[in-house]
Amino acid sequence: MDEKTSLFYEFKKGIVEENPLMKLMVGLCSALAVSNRVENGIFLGLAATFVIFFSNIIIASIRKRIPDQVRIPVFIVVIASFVTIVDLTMKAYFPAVYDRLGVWIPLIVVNCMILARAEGFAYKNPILRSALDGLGIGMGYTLVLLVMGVIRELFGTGKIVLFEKTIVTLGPVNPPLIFVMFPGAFLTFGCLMALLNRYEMSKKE
Amino acid sequence: MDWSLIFKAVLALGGLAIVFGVLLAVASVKFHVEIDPRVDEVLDALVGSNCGACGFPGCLPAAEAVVKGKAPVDVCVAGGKAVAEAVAKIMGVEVTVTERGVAHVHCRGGLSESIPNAIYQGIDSCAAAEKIAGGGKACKYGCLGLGTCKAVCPVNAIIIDEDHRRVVNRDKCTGCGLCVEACPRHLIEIVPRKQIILVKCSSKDKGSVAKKICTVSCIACKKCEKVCKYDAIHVRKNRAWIDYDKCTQCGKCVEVCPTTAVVKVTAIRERKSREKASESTPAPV
Amino acid sequence: MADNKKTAEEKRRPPEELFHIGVSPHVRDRDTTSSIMGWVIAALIPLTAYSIYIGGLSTLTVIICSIAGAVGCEFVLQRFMHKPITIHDLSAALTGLLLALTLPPRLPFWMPLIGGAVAIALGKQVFGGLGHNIFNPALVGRAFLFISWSKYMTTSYLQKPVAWVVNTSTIKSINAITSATPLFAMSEARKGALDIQASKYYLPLLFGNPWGCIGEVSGALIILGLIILLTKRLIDWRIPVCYVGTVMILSLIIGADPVFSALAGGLLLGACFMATDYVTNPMTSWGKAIFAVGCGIVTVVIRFYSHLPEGVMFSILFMNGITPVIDRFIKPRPYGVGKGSAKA
Amino acid sequence: MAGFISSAKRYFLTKGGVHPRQNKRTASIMVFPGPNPEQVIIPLVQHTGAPCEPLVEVGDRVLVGQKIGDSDAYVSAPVHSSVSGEVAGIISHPHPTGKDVLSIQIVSDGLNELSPEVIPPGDPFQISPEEVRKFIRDAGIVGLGGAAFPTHVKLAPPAEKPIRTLIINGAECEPYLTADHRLMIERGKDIVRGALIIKHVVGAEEVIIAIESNKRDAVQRMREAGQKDGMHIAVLPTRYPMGAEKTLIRTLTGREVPSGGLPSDVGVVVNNVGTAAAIADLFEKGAPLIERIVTVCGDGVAGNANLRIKIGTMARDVIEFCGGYVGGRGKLIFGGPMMGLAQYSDRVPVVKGTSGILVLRRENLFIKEPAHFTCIRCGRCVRYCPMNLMPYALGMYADSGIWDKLEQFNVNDCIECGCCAYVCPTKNPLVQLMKVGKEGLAKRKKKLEEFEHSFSEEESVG
Amino acid sequence: MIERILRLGLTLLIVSIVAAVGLGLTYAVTKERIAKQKEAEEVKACIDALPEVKSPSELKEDKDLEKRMKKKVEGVMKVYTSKKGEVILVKARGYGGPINLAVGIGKDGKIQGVAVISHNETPGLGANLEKEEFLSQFKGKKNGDPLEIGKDVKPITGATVTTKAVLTDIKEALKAYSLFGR
Amino acid sequence: MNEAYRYFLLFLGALLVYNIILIRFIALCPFMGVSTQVETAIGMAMSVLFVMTMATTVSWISWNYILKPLGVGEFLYIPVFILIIASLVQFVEMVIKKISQPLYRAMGIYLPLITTNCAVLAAATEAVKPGFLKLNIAYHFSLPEAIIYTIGVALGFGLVMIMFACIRERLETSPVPHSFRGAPIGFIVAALLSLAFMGFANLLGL
Ligand SMILES: Cc1cc2nc3c(=O)[nH]c(=O)nc-3n(C[C@H](O)[C@H](O)[C@H](O)COP(=O)(O)O)c2cc1C
Ligand SMILES: Cc1cc2nc3c(=O)[nH]c(=O)nc-3n(C[C@H](O)[C@H](O)[C@H](O)COP(=O)(O)O)c2cc1C
Ligand SMILES: Cc1cc2nc3c(=O)[nH]c(=O)nc-3n(C[C@H](O)[C@H](O)[C@H](O)COP(=O)(O)O)c2cc1C
Ligand SMILES: Cc1cc2nc3c(=O)[nH]c(=O)nc-3n(C[C@H](O)[C@H](O)[C@H](O)CO)c2cc1C
Ligand code: SF4
Ligand code: SF4
Ligand code: SF4
Ligand code: SF4
Ligand code: FES
Repeated sequence: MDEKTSLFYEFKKGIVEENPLMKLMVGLCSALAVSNRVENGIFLGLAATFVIFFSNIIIASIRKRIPDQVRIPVFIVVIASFVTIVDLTMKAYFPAVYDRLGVWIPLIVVNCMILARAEGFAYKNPILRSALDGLGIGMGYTLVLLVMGVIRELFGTGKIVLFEKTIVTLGPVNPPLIFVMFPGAFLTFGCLMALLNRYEMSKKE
Repeated sequence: MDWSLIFKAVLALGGLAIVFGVLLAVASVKFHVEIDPRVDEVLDALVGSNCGACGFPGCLPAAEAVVKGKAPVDVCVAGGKAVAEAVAKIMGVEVTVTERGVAHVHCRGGLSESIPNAIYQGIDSCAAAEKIAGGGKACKYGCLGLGTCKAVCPVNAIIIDEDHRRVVNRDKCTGCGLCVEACPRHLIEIVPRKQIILVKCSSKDKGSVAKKICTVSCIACKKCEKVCKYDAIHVRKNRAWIDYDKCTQCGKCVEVCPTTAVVKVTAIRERKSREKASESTPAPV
Repeated sequence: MADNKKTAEEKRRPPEELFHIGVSPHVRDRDTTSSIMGWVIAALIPLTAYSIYIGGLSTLTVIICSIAGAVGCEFVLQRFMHKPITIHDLSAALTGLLLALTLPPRLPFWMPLIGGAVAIALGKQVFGGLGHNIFNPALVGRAFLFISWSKYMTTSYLQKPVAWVVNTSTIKSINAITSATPLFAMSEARKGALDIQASKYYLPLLFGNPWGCIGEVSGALIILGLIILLTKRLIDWRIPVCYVGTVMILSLIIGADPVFSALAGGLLLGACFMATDYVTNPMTSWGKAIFAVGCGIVTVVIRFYSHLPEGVMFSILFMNGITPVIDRFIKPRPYGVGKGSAKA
Repeated sequence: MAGFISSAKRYFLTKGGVHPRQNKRTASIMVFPGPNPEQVIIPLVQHTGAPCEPLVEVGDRVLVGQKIGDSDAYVSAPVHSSVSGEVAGIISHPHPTGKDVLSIQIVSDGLNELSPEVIPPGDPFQISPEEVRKFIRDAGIVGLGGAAFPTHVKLAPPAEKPIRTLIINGAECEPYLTADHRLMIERGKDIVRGALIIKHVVGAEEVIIAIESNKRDAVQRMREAGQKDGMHIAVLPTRYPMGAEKTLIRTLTGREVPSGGLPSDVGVVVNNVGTAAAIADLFEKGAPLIERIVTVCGDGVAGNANLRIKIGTMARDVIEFCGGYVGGRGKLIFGGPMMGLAQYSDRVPVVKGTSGILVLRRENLFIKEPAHFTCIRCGRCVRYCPMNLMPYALGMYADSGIWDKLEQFNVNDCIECGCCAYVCPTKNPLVQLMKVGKEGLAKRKKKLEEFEHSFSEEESVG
Repeated sequence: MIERILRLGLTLLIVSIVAAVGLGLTYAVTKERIAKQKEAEEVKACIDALPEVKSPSELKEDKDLEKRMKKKVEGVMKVYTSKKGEVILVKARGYGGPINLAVGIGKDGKIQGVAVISHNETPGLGANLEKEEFLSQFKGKKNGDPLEIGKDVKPITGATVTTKAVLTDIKEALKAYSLFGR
Repeated sequence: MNEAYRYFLLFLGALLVYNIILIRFIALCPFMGVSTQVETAIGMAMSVLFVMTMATTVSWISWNYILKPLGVGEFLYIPVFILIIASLVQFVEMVIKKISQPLYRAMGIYLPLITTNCAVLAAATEAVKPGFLKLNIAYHFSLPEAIIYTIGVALGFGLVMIMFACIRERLETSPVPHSFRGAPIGFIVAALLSLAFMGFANLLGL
């Protein structure tokens, strides 16, 4: 436990060791659904990070006062409030992206990742730690979204478009559309996980 | 600013909250039941592969037993120390990890030392081969080398090479004893971890018979018995037996054994571990 | 020690003098995996040959690339994973051939190549190889191609068939306008956009239909293949019969021409050679029947109520997914268990 | 109501089963007397049940038919000497089951002097069934159909299960074997007499003599022999494993022995034709079971024949008597090719349950079995299993050690007939997996029981 | 016990009130912007569809649709009027969900332009409906013109459903226009 | 549109065409997490059916009789619906625990998971505040319609869960390459299943 108590570890663990998507396997829905574009990944990742960061702080600060029986409803209300704030803000200032992300912004509220952190971490830890944990988890989530986004957008459409500018193109090829469609999301994610498994197995050897 | 809207919002959300708050509160009083939540916690802490090494028929019964105080916190043999610590934490007690022994296979004869009496055709499993006319090995007591023990070991501590010799990786073995139960020839024994001088033969054949079918079998020549100053090694039922309480591990018997049936284990392990195949614990699907 | 070694070595009888031991039964049936796969390939040979005769070089290219993709991928993956190489059991070749038969004849060569490789990699080897896959590998390959490059998959049909076998002038003129498969023409006809009778298509569909996928050239040759498989007792009759039967009955109820429905759109190929794939259909007779009826229902639903021109591929894939459920819940009643054990 | 079913209907009641090549080359050859061995090895276990204790000591002289081993257990059968000579040793010797078994080694003096114990016990119809059973036990008679279950036990069904039908099993569905076939042709009258004795003992209403349709001459002979005694001669479809007790009962009566039950649960007793003949012999001549007909066959042995062989004769002597091995060593099998046991040594003796000695040449063996369960899910095993099981699932779970599943798939109803393995295109050793699975399941169940027991005990204390 | 119940209820209540106030405030702040954004989007589409209109101020939403059209036309959602012509917002069933278009019709009753408001079609297939070369085909069409796939309209390759949905949209718009009492 | 036909379309659309898991990518966490055994999957499916129907009903009522009249729906629906779901789940859990221990053992462990099951919120929101999931059908659900729709969603969830659990059970004995064991092969299967479900796209114009 000793080495793990460092504050930096609280932040870092969310990115690799306890990556919410690859390791804890929570928060999968949105990650798989919107990762067909890098841009979506950036926005959703930031939105989720915002929510998890602030809800972790709030929950950690009131944790001693919440009776056990209503803890889940309380968590949920806190989270839902932040989600609504993001929801309304995005609708107001980034309507185009909001349109594409569609249901996934409101659904952050039930993103397993966020409640799992509230319940599993913030409820049991002080504010600073919870904040760092939230930040780390959010970053880990965003990172995977970006990687998925790059793979899927590049292979599925042959180019990556960020803020209406084409960043990378594969040239005149016929990209396999499957990558930007539903099965492609599962496929890419499964293969990424297998790669990670392989990497860890070889490290263990 | 539209204060009436905010008022309405407070009314709606607050109203619902109070309704549900009271509902839950009343329910929590009315429907209160005592369930020991530690069972689930302990269950989560265990390895969860239902390997049965602990002697219970699965992880849930083991967890129940721990919570009822009928099993020690270190029940989970496959989990080792880390799991024991976690369980101890849940149960709020100190970890008292009992030192477990380590598995030792009482046979040295691989394909090149021990002769076959038939050509075995069938699946690679000692338990299965044993049923088919003894599995094709002339020695009726020796290891069949088809790896039933390896298959049951939850931590992959047993390695079997192409020559059908098996090596127990002492660092991995937790002494759970699953292999002891699995071996159809009853060749495996849990020996004290510190014990490195061991007999590696189980043949009850007379020396003259054993000699003909295996180059490394104990031939009951009693040389070890004579050389041992501590009265720790004896020949009974045509093979040597070591009394681990008396043995000081001086290694004299190893020196005199004409067939290398008594061995110093570390030597073998080093030789073999170099050949270890790529192995890793398969994750449950 | 050296002495001892010698005595045992001397005693070691040469293996010729040892008996074999093994479990009963000591005699075995002659069929092996490769002989079965070989027979299925043989049953497809007439169809394949005829399709090459009609489609010419482009058809041949598709077939060769598809088989090469499948067999090559199997070899590379098994080598890479240090598993025994099993390309000689012909199952990969069969997968490649069946994939080719479900593709349009004028695909660019790289598509069947990728399709074959995907079929084996994604359809078979990730699951652990022969016998472990859940979905029909050839159809996984086809679905991958279909979704990835659906433009090619829906437009690469023969423009000018190389050879003619049946006099099909009326139909020829219709297809010259719509340049599409009979199934498409009929769906237009049902909407009143075209005026054509389904029965006009019977003969071409049976004996020489160049409009469609490679394997759709001749229903009669598929039925010939089916007869070979049935007489060799390689497949259970329930699957082709229940599948085609369900489609015909439902078509009749809906008001479409049942014979046409049975002959058109790769249904025969799917019912005789793809739904019958051992690995991906249920193990029991009842299970097989349920599977086949399910395939039939889904095919009809997709064909007539969605916008995909033909439902065979999706219906078989869907029912492949249901197969483990069927296998788990449909079991034969063992001897002496349940009703039969009551006193007579 | 008679349980007997018309032959047309029988075909519909036949489920599963296979058609291996018959190879019944010895069907038309008369039974010869076997070799007169220099020594015999008589194992003290030749039956299902408790082993016998030796009644003689090293150095004793024994006579033909003398009881040399017996046990106090009910489910057991004594063993008798098959030669006259001197007991040379009581040794652990290889046994056809693959294990070493305590056996009595007798060096023959070549005289074959009959023991005075051997006297006919009198008219079986005049004495009570209990007494008949006692004589049968003393004569060491066990089932000659293969399982060697002590016949006196089988002939004592519990009172609450009245026996309606006695089936005399002359199916002999195994390829190669013709011992029962020859027996029916040569000694039909004895079989009928034996059957009548059994009928008397178990109180059956009807007797069916069941013969596969590939033995027309035997059917003819048995019809002649049994006609006036009112026996039904039933012709069975030729399909392995027609002769297995359970399939036989289903085919002949339409009844199914309940899972885990015995034939007597459906009012049936099944006995092999050889067993019936042995019982007839006992009451005619007083002869205990000291010899049996064995089919020696296969392309690996020079002469193929049916021999009347003394129990305890080593396979090596029998094969030498038949002209020795031909070609390289392949497989030596005790029993038929579908159910028989492969031997690692030809020093194993013929025992009461040995119906055939089969020698297969190496080049004709199928020696490419996979080392682990590999299945292409062709479903043939399911189609051909006469017990309606799902062998592939059993094999899969046995190989992966998932014992709990095996129970759901009824592994214990498997009769190990080998049909599944016979048809399997990937040559899976399914029968071996069934054996492993049954054992694994039993172990697992024992463990669970122990656990439950320990828990409930502690609970009642606390 | 009552105390416990009160405590539970109150905790939840307080948290909810705080949340409700916070959300109410956020809503109040963002409300107008959201409404504007939404309208701006539609208006932008309208301008795309009716190129002669230069600024949003020239457009006016026609609130009295029902009355003006007398008869209901299925897919018509909204109509904006201006001096240069009218923009009709229509909705039809596409492959992956509804397709919303703005169809601009000039005073002469001919289509001036078509703009996509939103759709959910498959990228690479149906999504190609956004392409200029597809949409521009409809310029100059008027009510009663034959609009047949393959003849008058070049379909989107491999996406018949999308093409048909767009055609439906356009036909509805033209039909609605023809019903406007003028 | 004929009333019964509309019900049918709603149901079919929710069940197959817009299958909540494979096409809509909702409720993936329980899909991956609780599908290792068929019994568990069935338990989860039943629990979801029960909770989802209740949640939709209560949400529908509170939306139509509280939030909409007050004009606060636009920004309060998320907290309100999720509060309803969370409280319901916890309430049901407590009741079941009291009433029947065996039922609790069978179902109880899944209940907490359902709170964070996206599907419940998504279905409730969709049924009450339509347009959420972009179905190709005219909206504004009456209460019976909302319930029919929700049952369709829940059964679609159950169907896929059971299929998936059976598949995983079969894969248990397969020599899947090491790096693909566990979750990765699960995702590959999900990919192929969703490929198969794409065949239903646009069924009946949905
Ligand atoms: C433990 C055991 C008990 C048996 N008890 C009886 C019995 O009481 N009555 C009987 O008729 N058969 C009994 N049997 C015999 C079996 O039903 C069966 O006939 C025998 O195992 C040989 O059959 P098979 O050659 O078809 O395998 C028993 C068998 C076993 C293994
Ligand atoms: C697969 C199988 C095949 C058998 N085939 C025969 C056979 O052909 N003839 C026979 O007499 N018994 C055969 N048996 C043994 C019978 O089931 C049954 O045990 C026997 O007929 C009982 O008679 P017994 O006790 O006199 O031996 C077979 C058993 C099995 C399991
Ligand atoms: C994965 C997939 C996505 C599809 N997306 C669309 C689409 O966005 N728009 C469309 O009209 N059809 C779409 N389709 C339908 C097919 O392209 C179908 O071929 C078409 O409806 C009719 O074919 P045709 O265009 O060749 O006549 C899709 C099909 C599949 C399999
Ligand atoms: C009757 C029969 C039909 C088959 N059909 C297919 C098929 O449709 N697609 C395929 O990839 N393999 C097929 N195979 C080959 C084989 O089963 C296939 O490679 C396995 O699915 C791979 O595990 C078939 C084999 C047989 C015997
Ligand atoms: S080697 Fe044996 S005792 Fe050691 S961990 Fe493995 S199974 Fe247990
Ligand atoms: S189980 Fe026993 S016989 Fe088999 S390899 Fe292990 S030690 Fe040897
Ligand atoms: S050995 Fe068992 S499983 Fe196989 S066919 Fe015979 S009864 Fe069925
Ligand atoms: S016969 Fe063999 S390959 Fe076929 S299903 Fe049975 S075990 Fe599998
Ligand atoms: S994020 Fe949707 S269920 Fe977990």
